Amino acid sequence: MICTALVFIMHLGFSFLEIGLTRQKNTINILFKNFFIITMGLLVYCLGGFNLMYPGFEEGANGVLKFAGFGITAPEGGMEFGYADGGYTWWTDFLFQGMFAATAATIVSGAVAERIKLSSFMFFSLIYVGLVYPIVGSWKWGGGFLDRWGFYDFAGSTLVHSVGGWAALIAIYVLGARVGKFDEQGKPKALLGHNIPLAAAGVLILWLGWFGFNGGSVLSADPALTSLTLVTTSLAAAAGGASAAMFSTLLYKNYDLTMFMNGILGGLVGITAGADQMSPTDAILIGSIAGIIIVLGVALIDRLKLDDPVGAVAVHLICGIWGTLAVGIFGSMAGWTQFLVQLAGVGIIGAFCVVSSGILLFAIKAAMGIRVSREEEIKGLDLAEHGMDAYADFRLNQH
Amino acid sequence: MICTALVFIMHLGFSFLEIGLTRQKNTINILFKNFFIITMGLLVYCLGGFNLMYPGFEEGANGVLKFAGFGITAPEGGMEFGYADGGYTWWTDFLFQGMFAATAATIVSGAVAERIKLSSFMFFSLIYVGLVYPIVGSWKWGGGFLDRWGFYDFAGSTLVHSVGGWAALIAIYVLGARVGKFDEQGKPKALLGHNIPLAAAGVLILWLGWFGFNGGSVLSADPALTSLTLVTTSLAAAAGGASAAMFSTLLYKNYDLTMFMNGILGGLVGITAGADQMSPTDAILIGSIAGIIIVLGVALIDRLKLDDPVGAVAVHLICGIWGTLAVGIFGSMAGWTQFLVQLAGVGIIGAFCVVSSGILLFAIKAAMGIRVSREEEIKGLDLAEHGMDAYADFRLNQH
Amino acid sequence: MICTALVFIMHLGFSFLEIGLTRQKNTINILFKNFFIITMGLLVYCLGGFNLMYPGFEEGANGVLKFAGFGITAPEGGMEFGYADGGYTWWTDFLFQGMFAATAATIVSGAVAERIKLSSFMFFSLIYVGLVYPIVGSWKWGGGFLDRWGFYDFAGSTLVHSVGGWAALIAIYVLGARVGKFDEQGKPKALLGHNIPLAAAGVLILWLGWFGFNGGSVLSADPALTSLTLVTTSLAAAAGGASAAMFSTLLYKNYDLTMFMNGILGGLVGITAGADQMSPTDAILIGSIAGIIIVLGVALIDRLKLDDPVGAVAVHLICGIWGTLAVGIFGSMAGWTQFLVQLAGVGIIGAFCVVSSGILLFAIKAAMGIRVSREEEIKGLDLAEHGMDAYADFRLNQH
Amino acid sequence: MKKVEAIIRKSKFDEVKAALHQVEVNFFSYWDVTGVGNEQQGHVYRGISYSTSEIQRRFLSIVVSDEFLDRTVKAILSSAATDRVGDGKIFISNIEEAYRIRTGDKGSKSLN
Amino acid sequence: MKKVEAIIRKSKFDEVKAALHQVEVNFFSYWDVTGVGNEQQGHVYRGISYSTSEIQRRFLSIVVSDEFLDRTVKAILSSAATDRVGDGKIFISNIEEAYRIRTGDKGSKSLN
Amino acid sequence: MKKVEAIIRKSKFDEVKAALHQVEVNFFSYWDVTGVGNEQQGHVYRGISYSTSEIQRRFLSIVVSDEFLDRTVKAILSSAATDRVGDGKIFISNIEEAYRIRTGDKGSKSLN
Ligand SMILES: Nc1ncnc2c1ncn2[C@@H]1O[C@H](COP(=O)(O)OP(=O)(O)O)[C@@H](O)[C@H]1O
Ligand SMILES: Nc1ncnc2c1ncn2[C@@H]1O[C@H](COP(=O)(O)OP(=O)(O)O)[C@@H](O)[C@H]1O
Ligand SMILES: Nc1ncnc2c1ncn2[C@@H]1O[C@H](COP(=O)(O)OP(=O)(O)O)[C@@H](O)[C@H]1O
Repeated sequence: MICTALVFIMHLGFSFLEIGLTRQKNTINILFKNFFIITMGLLVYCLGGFNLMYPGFEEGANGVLKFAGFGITAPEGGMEFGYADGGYTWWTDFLFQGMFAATAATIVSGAVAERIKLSSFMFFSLIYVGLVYPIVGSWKWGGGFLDRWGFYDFAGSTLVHSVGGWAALIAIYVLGARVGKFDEQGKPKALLGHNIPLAAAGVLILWLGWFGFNGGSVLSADPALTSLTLVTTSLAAAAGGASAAMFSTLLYKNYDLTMFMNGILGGLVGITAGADQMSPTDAILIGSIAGIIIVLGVALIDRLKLDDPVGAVAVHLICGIWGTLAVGIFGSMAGWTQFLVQLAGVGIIGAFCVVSSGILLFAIKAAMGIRVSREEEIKGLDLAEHGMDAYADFRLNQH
Repeated sequence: MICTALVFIMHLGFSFLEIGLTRQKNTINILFKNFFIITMGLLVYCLGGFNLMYPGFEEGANGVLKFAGFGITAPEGGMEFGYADGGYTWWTDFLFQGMFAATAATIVSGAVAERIKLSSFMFFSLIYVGLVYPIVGSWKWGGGFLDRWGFYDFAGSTLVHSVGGWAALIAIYVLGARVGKFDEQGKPKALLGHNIPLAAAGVLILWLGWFGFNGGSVLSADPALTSLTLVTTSLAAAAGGASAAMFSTLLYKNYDLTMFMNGILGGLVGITAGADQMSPTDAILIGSIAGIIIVLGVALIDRLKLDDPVGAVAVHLICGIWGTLAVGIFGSMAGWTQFLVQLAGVGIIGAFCVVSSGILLFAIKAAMGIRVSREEEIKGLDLAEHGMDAYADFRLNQH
Repeated sequence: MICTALVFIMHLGFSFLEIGLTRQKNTINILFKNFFIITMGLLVYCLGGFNLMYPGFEEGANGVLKFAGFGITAPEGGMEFGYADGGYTWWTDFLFQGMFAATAATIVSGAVAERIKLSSFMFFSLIYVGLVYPIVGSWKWGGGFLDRWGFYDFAGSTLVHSVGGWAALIAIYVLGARVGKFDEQGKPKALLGHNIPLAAAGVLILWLGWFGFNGGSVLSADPALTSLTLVTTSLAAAAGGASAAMFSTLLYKNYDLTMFMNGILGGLVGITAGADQMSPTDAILIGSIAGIIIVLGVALIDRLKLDDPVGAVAVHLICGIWGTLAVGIFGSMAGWTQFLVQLAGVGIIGAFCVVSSGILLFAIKAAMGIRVSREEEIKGLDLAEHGMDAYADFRLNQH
Repeated sequence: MKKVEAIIRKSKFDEVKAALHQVEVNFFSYWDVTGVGNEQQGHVYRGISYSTSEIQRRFLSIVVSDEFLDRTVKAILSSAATDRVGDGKIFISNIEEAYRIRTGDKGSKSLN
Repeated sequence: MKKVEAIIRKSKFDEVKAALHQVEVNFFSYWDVTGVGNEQQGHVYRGISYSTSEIQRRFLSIVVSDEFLDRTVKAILSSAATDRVGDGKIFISNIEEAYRIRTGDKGSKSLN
Repeated sequence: MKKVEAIIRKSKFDEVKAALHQVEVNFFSYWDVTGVGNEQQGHVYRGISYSTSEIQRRFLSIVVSDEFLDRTVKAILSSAATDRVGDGKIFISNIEEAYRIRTGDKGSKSLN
């Protein structure tokens, strides 16, 4: 239950991070998107997503798609404490999973910030949270075919973060870069985040939330396992931050706080798949590598002329993949077959996400348009779509 | 215990919300008020309020007023884990209730912001938290007459939120509107909040806190009931936000984030009275209606030429009433008699709060004045009463 | 486990407080320092600090210094729930202690803000967290000689707060005041904090974190004791804030929010040493006195021509000492011998910290320089060391 | 054409604006400045009380045709005064040419 | 020497800057102001919709030698116009002397 | 009367202010502007390093009587210089009339 609260507060973390790393003229818009995701995500997940994700696959079924009906009603016995392995009830489970589901959409939100049309984004995220995410989820956590293959993803490096990350990647490709992100020669320019303290607070809040994310995914109140999980989670985060900070200091001769922050998140995403399988040393290794991946990943995205304001692709997609594969490399499940299973899982889920989000996004683009007009973008979405200022009493610069 | 922490952090949520929706020139003042409420509220409640609220009415007494003495001392056996129904101790209970008490004053604080004299407000809130709130509370949670009638208020839609809301209503009536809120023709004007990201963070933190508010009010660690409560709470919040956002978008042709935020709070207040009695579907219904009430309520307050900067009356009073009545309409207690009992409870408590806060406020107005001078108000309370700027390094506009 | 999360979030509180009470031009620098402390602190503590602190002193050894080897590995049986007195596991313990350790460095960070060289600070805090803190800690919590003498420090008034506070004191002496803090006549001038709402949020978050700090230090899930601890903690905080606010209002004829905030923190630090030994009334007394100490302490530091931007010395050192001594004055352990033991503990630890941090700081000053150039300081460390603005979209004043 | 630059109290801005509208001066620009002058303002921060002569003011820049000059100045003088130290100043200077960007119009017809 | 003061739309700033660089005007200062004029902007806040004629603008102050005046004005006129109400103004006034602080140079050679 | 407009480094403000007080110029207004000029400033953000010629400066506007002009300029020149590119400029222009709002005084007696 507490873990649910912690996962809930991650949404504050994401909002802060996203606001902080973008320009003030789009702040209201970002908050609106995030509020939409939390509220409607929960409602949609309640309406159908949960039953799509945990349909109760029959023995012997292929476990690809099944839907257990609309709405939520506790199964018989679900109200008792001993539901599933014990330690939590059916209701807790729903809420916890609902918060997870919303996370996938939030990841996309960060990547597409400052230029996506609000209505298109809302439509997209409804479908993605209500349909794509639970289908993928059912393959593993719902007991579907990936689960039967032995694919392991403890708390969602792939099932949550990559699922969000793939959609983010496709979305920024479809959308194109923000006005001013690349100059005529295609050289990337810096569009500065406007409130770094909030972004930093977002990172710490996310770290806090991850205690719930990973700790809660133990799905039982086994204190030994839970506490090990918290230790690995924290150490990976610390190692990710430290290595990203050091590596970027070497690379750019500059103490770059934003890399530090992204490194911490990268470490957290990286450990998520195997948080309960790793020793502290493994966790530090996984985190450190994630930190380096982040620094290179952010640069790579720029090189590809993609525009990802908050670094969502590097953090959630690339580190998500890394984390999932790491289960086959480090820790108590390490092994060549496990690695291949992990790779297969990453590939299948990736393909599915790319295809489904691609179709969805192109359809939206064709049907209703996906990007605001150039003029609205320059003016800022807050004024253009909401007629409201985020900081009415402050004198502001405009970029 | 954790719930106490969550309820505590609601005060951060309230502070952020109140700051965010008002102008920067009164920020220090608002923080000072809130710090005052938390600290002195707790001390006053400790001194006498708790014993006034839980006096242990004798069998057969009419249960209207009794006072169990100053200070707090644990009753015999209170230190053991099995106190009351078990699951929490006497100390936890005191702290949890003390945090609640302070909430009632915080609600008023938001409504009267930007114009009330600090000393008058401090005086008012001491009396209100120390006397009025616990007396009302004793009628139901202290086992008084309303409890015996069968009045139901799970976590305080009426006992906390309406009690605060009524005082807020009377206070804004006594105080009058802020300079510039209504033009000569009486048309309301917008006095913009200066830090919407903080306000939004406040809403999410309040939502988090409500997990403690409602979850903790189960007052036992029964996981089934607690988790159901969390689900209904979350769904009502989500539904409230979504319906307020949709309804205001229809009404004003604009994605209004502030209505979204108020809608979430409305949903939360609405579900509070019956969080443990509702099914998820009931919760969604209650929340949705609360969301619509909010949009209309905010407009109504403006129509009445009352000035409520943060929407406290619409959120806490109107939705508090709605939530209390909803116990008689939806969920497992629904029924005509229950509805009448709820109505009676709302009426009696309302009358008592209106009368007592009215007397108190008029007395304060006569004795020491209740509003700062026009000039101080225009200059801002931060400079006038505190000689301090909230954002010393920022260039600011003045409204 | 939850307490670990709460202690973790204290780092957000410290960051907010420190940012809020300093000038915007050093915001990135402060955040970088804090992120560094959290991540590297955890890693260093993991590498060696934990084993230095809990070395398992043999019976009969003098218990001054012992090191149990690098890295962390759970002792046999540590994974079971029943480790130590039960209620928590070895892993939880490590994480919890690691968070504590980082706190000591954070205290220093606040005091030296706005002028220390980043690299020197990083070096200093590594040594301090990795060596000095755990050595001191081992004397009491590790079962060393102070523990055998009967020295009592429940959750670290001395072991955490004073250890940080002494280093802060020495550091601000070595560093000297910020440019502009004292005028030619040596009169202190006010260098205004730039974001009071964040600072206030920091205080509330710290208060929340203290629930974990003190609550978690019960180190067993005994609900009676834990809840008493929470009550004494809250009441002391409330009393500290209230008394500091009242006292400073009397003294300076002004409602000074920053004193209110420091008073709350002073109350919290003061109760930390004996949170489980005090009655509510004792807690209120200890807190009230701490509040007054704060007001006088802050003035004293200014009088001594020392420059402590956030008031770390007054809060953590002076109130830490007060709290430790208070164990011998109030509550269930009060007594003349206990007072003397407390005094001895304070003295020995103080001497050790002063000497070790003095040597360390002078060595750093000689070897690599400890302060940025005057020009960099005026320009702001954000631009000088990080090439980044914290608030790129805002128009800013410069002080 | 003349440029009227007025440095006024922030708290008087609404009144000045209304007075300007009264005399049909509906076009101007303003921003906030820090003024150093006679007025002092007391503050307290963490136990240090100090007073500063740096006070936030609003700076209005109004370009008017010559015949509007007088009434503009009068409107400001009458609406911005509180008779306490710190009411501010008005400065008049000459503008040689003015353009409306939208149309390219020159001269005083570009002013409104 | 002349001072060119241009009040433009914030969203046009990048284009104006490029146009100025084109004609080799590489030295100027700017800040943001609030403009009161013809243009109106709609807003909604907590159920109240309102429109305001106070709109954020960017104020450019460019001191140029006399022979640069014309091309500077032309560059701004052509790059800042959108042909919708609210494009802003350009004002020209005289500068009697200019100094470069670094060197103490006077006159138009101090300008760049 | 003359208007002295000085664009200086923010970090030099305290010294300039002291120098002005020295020569008894105790009345002025200032605000912060962005300057475009020769100086460049390096930055790094999320792995992109860039340098910008847009640097925050402080803009001082001081109206003085003619006999004060010289010493005002000298005070600024001597206190604001660092001899590195980016020290800023001083511009002098003419002020035709000045009013003190509080009293309605005209001319140079209104200046202080
Ligand atoms: N010579 C000047 N040049 C520029 N601004 C000035 C000048 N004199 C006064 N001001 C501005 O006018 C404001 C008010 O001046 P002050 O001396 O405080 O009051 P008063 O004008 O009533 O004597 C100052 O804060 C400053 O902004
Ligand atoms: N006489 C004036 N003095 C100073 N600023 C002016 C003046 N007239 C217009 N402005 C500025 O120019 C901006 C644009 O003017 P506006 O009337 O809205 O559009 P347009 O110039 O296209 O008619 C205004 O917001 C204001 O900032
Ligand atoms: N012609 C001008 N008009 C307005 N402001 C100018 C002008 N020339 C320079 N400035 C201001 O002066 C600042 C310093 O100029 P810069 O060329 O960088 O250094 P320097 O004056 O030492 O050569 C610029 O950032 C700009 O704000």
